[in-house]
Amino acid sequence: MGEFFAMGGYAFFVWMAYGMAALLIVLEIVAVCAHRKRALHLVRHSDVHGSGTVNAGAQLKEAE
Amino acid sequence: MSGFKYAAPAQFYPLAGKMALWFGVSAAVLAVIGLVIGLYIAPIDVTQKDSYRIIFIHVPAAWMSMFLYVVMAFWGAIALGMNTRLSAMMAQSIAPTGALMTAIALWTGALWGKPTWGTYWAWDARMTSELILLFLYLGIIALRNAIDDPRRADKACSVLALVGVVNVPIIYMSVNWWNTLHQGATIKAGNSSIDDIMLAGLLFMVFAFWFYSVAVTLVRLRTIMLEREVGAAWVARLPEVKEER
Amino acid sequence: MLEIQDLAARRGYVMLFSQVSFKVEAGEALIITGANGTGKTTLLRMLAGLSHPLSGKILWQGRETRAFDPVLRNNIMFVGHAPALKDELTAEENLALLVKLAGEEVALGALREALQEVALGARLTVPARVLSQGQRRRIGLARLALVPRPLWVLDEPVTALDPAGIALLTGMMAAHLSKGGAVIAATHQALDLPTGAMRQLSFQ
Amino acid sequence: MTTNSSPVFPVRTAMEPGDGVFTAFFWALRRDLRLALRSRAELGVQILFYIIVVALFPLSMSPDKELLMLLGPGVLWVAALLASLLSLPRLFASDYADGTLEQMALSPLPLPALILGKISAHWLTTGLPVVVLAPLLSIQYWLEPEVIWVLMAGLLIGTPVLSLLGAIGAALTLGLRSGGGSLLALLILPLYIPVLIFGAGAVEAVRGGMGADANFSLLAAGLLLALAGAPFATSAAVRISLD
Repeated sequence: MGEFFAMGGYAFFVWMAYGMAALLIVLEIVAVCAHRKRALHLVRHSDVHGSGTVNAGAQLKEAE
Repeated sequence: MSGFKYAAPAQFYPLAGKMALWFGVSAAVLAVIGLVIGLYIAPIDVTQKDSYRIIFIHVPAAWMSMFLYVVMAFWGAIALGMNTRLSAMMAQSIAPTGALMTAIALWTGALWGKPTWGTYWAWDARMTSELILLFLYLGIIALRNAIDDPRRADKACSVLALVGVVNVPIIYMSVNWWNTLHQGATIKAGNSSIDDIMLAGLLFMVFAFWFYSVAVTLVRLRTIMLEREVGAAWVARLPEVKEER
Repeated sequence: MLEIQDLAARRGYVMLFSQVSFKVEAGEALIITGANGTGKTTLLRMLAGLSHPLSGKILWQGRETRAFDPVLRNNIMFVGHAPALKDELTAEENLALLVKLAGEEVALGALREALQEVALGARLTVPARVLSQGQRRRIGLARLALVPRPLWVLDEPVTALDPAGIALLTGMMAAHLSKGGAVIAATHQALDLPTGAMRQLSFQ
Repeated sequence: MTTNSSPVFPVRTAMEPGDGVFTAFFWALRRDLRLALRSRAELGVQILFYIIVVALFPLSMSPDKELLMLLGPGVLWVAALLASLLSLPRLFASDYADGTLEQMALSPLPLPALILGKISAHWLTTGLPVVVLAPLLSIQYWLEPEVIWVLMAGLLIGTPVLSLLGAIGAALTLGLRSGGGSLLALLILPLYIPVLIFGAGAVEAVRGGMGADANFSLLAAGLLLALAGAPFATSAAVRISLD
């Protein structure tokens, strides 16, 4: 197994490349999950909670 | 809501969840196969010995970085043309993954360059263009963060992506011109004849990266939908929102 | 002349207004009131074609229009909060530019006359920078007089106008209505227009 | 419907796309030039900036003839890029603030033509001075006479492209509070790179005996592409910013 990791003497370059790529991908996955958790938290606790309909905002009424 | 049935975020949200799962799992499987081939089975390259194995990460990442930019510009164009919110959100969720792929391509390219050309940064035409592509991605992400109103941010980023996608080939061509003018044609890095095993490894890795990008983009898309439709009724009815974790 | 069907608007994540529908015909003035921040300005900017509504339709003579639709740009005069003047230029130069921008050809004499009417006669050659807010609004009034457009969309037109200015504005509006034009204005000031022609809508 | 559109108001049929282009272009060009001349001090500052940046490089390196001859074209081009970049916010900012941009967007005259007029005025007040000053500043860099002409020609074709592309960025970043110019620089500098490569490369090509016609034709092609596309992209961006 040893010589597999040695990569013919280029271990540093090969594993630094693969290692950083793996690290960046893992970081992105972690970031996306954290983002999702924040969003869910926002939705659950926001006061704009959908009471059946999107809060309608102001209406324009005819006033004399 | 104009557009086809799935244009409405409410219907697309659950579908995107399933697709993300499928693409994620298949990406993992493809990556494992690709890595086994690339790192273990593929023979040593006659000139570069083992350092060439970095291409199994570098090439897919480089292709994805360009492909994702074009896809982002495509969804941006649809968002501008048909004024549909979903395609704008799709364009927004692609940008970070595209930037990540560019960063991976640059990092692995530098580590591949050191044993091959003796230096991490040799102003190689492709690498320089990749660096400029990273600036384009970061520009779009910076513009996105600078604008508070989501709808204006969507449209502005779509316009910038379209202007960018027109310029990407021009930049690549001009950097190539500049590179050959100064260094002459650099030795074609990488072996000339790619035999079948290497090609297989490469293809597996390309699909792995592609499916990974789709999965991550869809997950980020669902999150953006939640943020954008905070008050919407369909959000309130979602299972993950209801149960109080 | 202009018909609004079920208009809705959102700013960021907050819903400003929804289900807004009304119609404006020739000879009618529609006064829109409501607290600050209820979306009056947003509504007027949508009518003028400056911004896209979240949903709903805006019809000109029965034909649906999009934002920046040429039909709206040719038939509506929009006066926003800012009086659209360049500080470095004089009242006369500013007015000439604005009138030409609206696609109208007006001789210098007529320009000066219009400025006389809004009591800016003496201020022709002085940079707009030194004019007071009220005087700058009066240049806007002169523009209203010189550019014939069927529909006026005015956002808080009375701000910074002194009583004489307000009288001038209401006089011009009355004349405009009698000529078969229409006005949509957002204002809190009671305007004494011929009651028959005036309707009021307010945001609640 | 009682009176359709009343007789008193001339029925303005919506203009066909073609007409009004020249009136719009010259309206904006004359107006912006008059505004620029009214605030001459500001113009002076732009040009001084270009001169100062060009003078910095010899100070940061050495007055050695060979070195400066080699670097000269590149320095002059980068300085031209920065000068164009710094003057871009001025293109729309004041009109956006005082409401004139709103009236331009609402005018029956075509917005892209109005914007092209503004961009041309911007080029005349920032791009052209750079071209005119190039020979004067080339002396600081010992540039040989025949190369100065190539540099000026490159700048003459290239600087309008900088204004055209820059206008898109200026319109996109209208009214944004974030670091003013830095966001604009991040958005636009990558797009400037081809112009920089072919412009500065023209001098290299001439020095290498290859002649610069290829560079000039590519720069001219870039100019045509920018002329065809940038006004429309900019007016879309302006409309988005006004929304």
